[in-house]
Amino acid sequence: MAEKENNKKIIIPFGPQHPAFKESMRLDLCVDGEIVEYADIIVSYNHRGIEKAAEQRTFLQNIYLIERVCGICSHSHTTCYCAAVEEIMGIEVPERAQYIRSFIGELERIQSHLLWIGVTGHELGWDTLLMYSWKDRERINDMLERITGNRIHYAMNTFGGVRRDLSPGDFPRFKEDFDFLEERTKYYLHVIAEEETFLKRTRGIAFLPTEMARRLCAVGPTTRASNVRIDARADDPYAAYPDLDFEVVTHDSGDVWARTYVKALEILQSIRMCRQVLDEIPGGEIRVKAPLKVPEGEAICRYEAPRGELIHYVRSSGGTMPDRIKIRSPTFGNWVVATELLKGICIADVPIVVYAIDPCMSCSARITVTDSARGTVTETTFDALRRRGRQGKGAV
Amino acid sequence: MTGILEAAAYLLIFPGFLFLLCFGLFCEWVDRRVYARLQNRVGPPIFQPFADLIKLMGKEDIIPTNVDRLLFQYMPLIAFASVMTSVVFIPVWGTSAILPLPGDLVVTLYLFSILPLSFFVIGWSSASLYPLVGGFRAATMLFGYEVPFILTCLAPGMLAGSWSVTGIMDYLAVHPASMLVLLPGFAVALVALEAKLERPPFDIPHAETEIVGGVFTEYSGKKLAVMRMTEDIGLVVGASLLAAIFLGGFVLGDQTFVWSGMDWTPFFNFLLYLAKALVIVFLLAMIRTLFARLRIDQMLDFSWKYLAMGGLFQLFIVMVYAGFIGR
Amino acid sequence: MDLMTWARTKSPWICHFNTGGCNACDIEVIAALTPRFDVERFGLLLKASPRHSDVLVVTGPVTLQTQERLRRVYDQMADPKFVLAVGVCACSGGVYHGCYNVRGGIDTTIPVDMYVGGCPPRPSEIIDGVIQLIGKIPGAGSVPDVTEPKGGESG
Amino acid sequence: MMSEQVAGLIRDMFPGIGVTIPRERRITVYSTADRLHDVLRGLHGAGVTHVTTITCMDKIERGMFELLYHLWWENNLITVRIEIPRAIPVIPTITTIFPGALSYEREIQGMFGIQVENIPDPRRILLSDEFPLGVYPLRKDYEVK
Repeated sequence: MAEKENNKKIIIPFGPQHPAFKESMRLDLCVDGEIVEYADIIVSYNHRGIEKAAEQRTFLQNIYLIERVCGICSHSHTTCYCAAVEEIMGIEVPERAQYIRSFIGELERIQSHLLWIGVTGHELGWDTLLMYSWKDRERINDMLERITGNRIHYAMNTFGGVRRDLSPGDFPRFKEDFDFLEERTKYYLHVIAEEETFLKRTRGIAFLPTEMARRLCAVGPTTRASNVRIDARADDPYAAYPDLDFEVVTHDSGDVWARTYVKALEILQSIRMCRQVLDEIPGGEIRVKAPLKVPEGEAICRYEAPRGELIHYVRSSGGTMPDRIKIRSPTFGNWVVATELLKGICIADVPIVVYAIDPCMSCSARITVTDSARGTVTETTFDALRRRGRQGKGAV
Repeated sequence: MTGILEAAAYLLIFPGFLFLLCFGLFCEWVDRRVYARLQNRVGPPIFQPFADLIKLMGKEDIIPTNVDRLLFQYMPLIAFASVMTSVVFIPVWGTSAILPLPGDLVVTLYLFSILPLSFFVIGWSSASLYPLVGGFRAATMLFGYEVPFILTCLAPGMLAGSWSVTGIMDYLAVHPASMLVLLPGFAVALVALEAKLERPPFDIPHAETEIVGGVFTEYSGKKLAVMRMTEDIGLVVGASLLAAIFLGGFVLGDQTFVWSGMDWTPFFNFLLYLAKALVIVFLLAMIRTLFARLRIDQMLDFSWKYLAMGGLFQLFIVMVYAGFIGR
Repeated sequence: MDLMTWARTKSPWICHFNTGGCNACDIEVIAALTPRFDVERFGLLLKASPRHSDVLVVTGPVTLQTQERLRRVYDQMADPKFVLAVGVCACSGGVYHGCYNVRGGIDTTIPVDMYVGGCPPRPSEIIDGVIQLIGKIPGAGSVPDVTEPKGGESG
Repeated sequence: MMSEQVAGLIRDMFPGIGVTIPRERRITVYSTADRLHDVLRGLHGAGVTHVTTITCMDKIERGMFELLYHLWWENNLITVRIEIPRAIPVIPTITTIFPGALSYEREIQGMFGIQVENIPDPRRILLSDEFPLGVYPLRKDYEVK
């Protein structure tokens, strides 16, 4: 791309304090009038150095730390981490614990998708959708609070199984909640498909062709909305997923609307799985004794977090402290995609396009992705403002 | 002497400053409450807008350094004044306003379009990035809703054969049936008013999630209080204007309520006016709840395709009605 | 309690800034706006720009990168301004204490008026934090009485 | 496809390369830094598109950096392992084959100080501007103050 004269464009910074992104991230948009030329996503605000901290704590303490990598998918991180460590230890997790892990994982997916649908409405200036979906989300929070004692950060997982059991007394009440949620999700599906202004703002925006989704290694609902069938629960089943039957939801239109639609359908699949867990959960104890010292070895575990494929690589050199823990979160993979999608759209769509990949900065916390065809950019927002954009109205 | 006192009372007390201030705050409360109730929320208490106003008055008034000082500070007052003066021509009790002029409908429309212009000037003068983009958007939106709004507001004038709001109300009072003819225009005017006051789904210049505070990002303290007040009174004046020229028929003739020697009709007409205005505020709050924010190009597209056509269609009906069926 | 203090206690506008936390507290701050908790009953509004708000709600430990931005956001706010640190990370760095990129709690950078502990604190605890904060407004005297929502915790 | 079939496929693609199957759906390929490029190009030719991530470990006692390239293909997670000496930490970029791997390479460059040849965007990824240059936090010899 020819070297652009920077002063012809305005560079608009979004964030780090910005109502569109609930978390601190900065997005530098080089804008030509209302059209975005290229985007530079800077996420280092959220980097806390968790991997280095994990090397100074014992395996057991790390469960507490790794759960706090991200608020919305905390159970995913601990399940993935515990599965990897259990693989190194070579211990067999009891069947009932596997079912409870999958159950909490699916509940977390439902609340994460409902949260996402709500904030999408908020990004589009439609707070009614936010209020409706978050009101229904409270039902899930109540259910999680009843099982695990907390609305977020459930601390359910430990090496060898789970720490709290599902009491059969609650099952009728849970079933009732699931019926209510299924009916509400169907209502949202109807709203998403019918509401005129929602369609106008999401149809055909940030189209991600299948080929590009594969080439840029997109993950999760973002890539499934572009007809790429990658789902760790189906291809690389873990916990209780081999015994639960569900379909991997894909859609072919690949735009922001399709991602919303895929997420809503995934909620229905999750409800279906939760019902199966409630019907078929086997008896038996929920935890097996695990040694404090982890034998020498390494393991890598894939997990389908609400936002996509999550990888935990754990390596132990035979002590109580890990040698290396590598966390690759789903949003980490989608940042390259977000930058590609941001080209050529107008400012009004930027929040919805970035939010469509459901970024979780605290998960990714790690990367700055920029348009690979361009050199470095010094952020000169104020000077660039002086020699203002295309209208050529002269300096302010 | 008494004339001046009476005029001062009209201007400052009753349909003027004080009344508009209170009715504006009340309308903002109705708007926020309806918006909250439609979202299963409880919504703010009745004194909330008043508390917000007083609190903002007490806050520190920051003027950023490289700001166009004159415009930045006094534009809110200009907008406030322009919105306030247009109430003089709108009848509040009965069918006659305080100062009925032959062409005051046009004057009101002109005064009422200074408000959106002030958004642009504020955005322009507060030399930071987000207000500037907000200002551009306010200006581009101007071309969207201004024409349909004026088209639909002039239709009653053509029907009544007079450009004064009082004249229109007199005509509608005599022929209440002709209000049905004006129904499509009323719908289009409602949507155009929603756009003129920059309320969702047309709040593109204030788009919170895209350009932070939008046009008012740099404002704080008194200036912000005055601008919020201007928006509230704009809502009241807009609602009363539409109530007068589209729903003018709901008015009681004089002397209908004489009770113990006193003529109570103006009082009941005033209550009717309040009811009409609140119905319109309710409808505007409904629009605000039900739709997502449109992009600037979609908004222009929508307003030229549907609103402008609606306005022309309304004019056509009025001509047919006035021409054939006769006044 | 004169009119100005009454107005300040009745309409505390909040502005939210996440300085690198795990977004659990951010979710609970927004959950406080939604129908079940609905802070608009107490006059709280979530404002976009720090200029318009009185209470800066900060979540997450202060990371190296956000320290400067946090100070800048704080300076932009108009007086009288307050700071509410939500979550253990905001109060003291929490679980990330000792990470190489984390400076610690919010009070390492800006003066904090009210701390709300918990990881994450429930929306009702955040609302209680704001109510206690209102009590600290000079002249506000005792904590304003918050009427319980009718019919207890409606579902 | 079963892990054995995929392993067999890789063995005859690159004769004499070490391929083991630690567990079902996991395949480890032992390669060297200079052969890395054509191993990945071969795999790309065979249809691999998804790079999951690149893990790097500091083997300070042996003075080596160990790099693991995790690829996902046909329900199998293929890990290509290479080792480079700690003294000259230089690796070729793979963004020419897998554009999606740009962010992982930049992370390694920032965290371990490994120089990635002709990487499209050399800027430091997630360390903040205030973090001192030339200091690589994930190395074993970096102790947290």
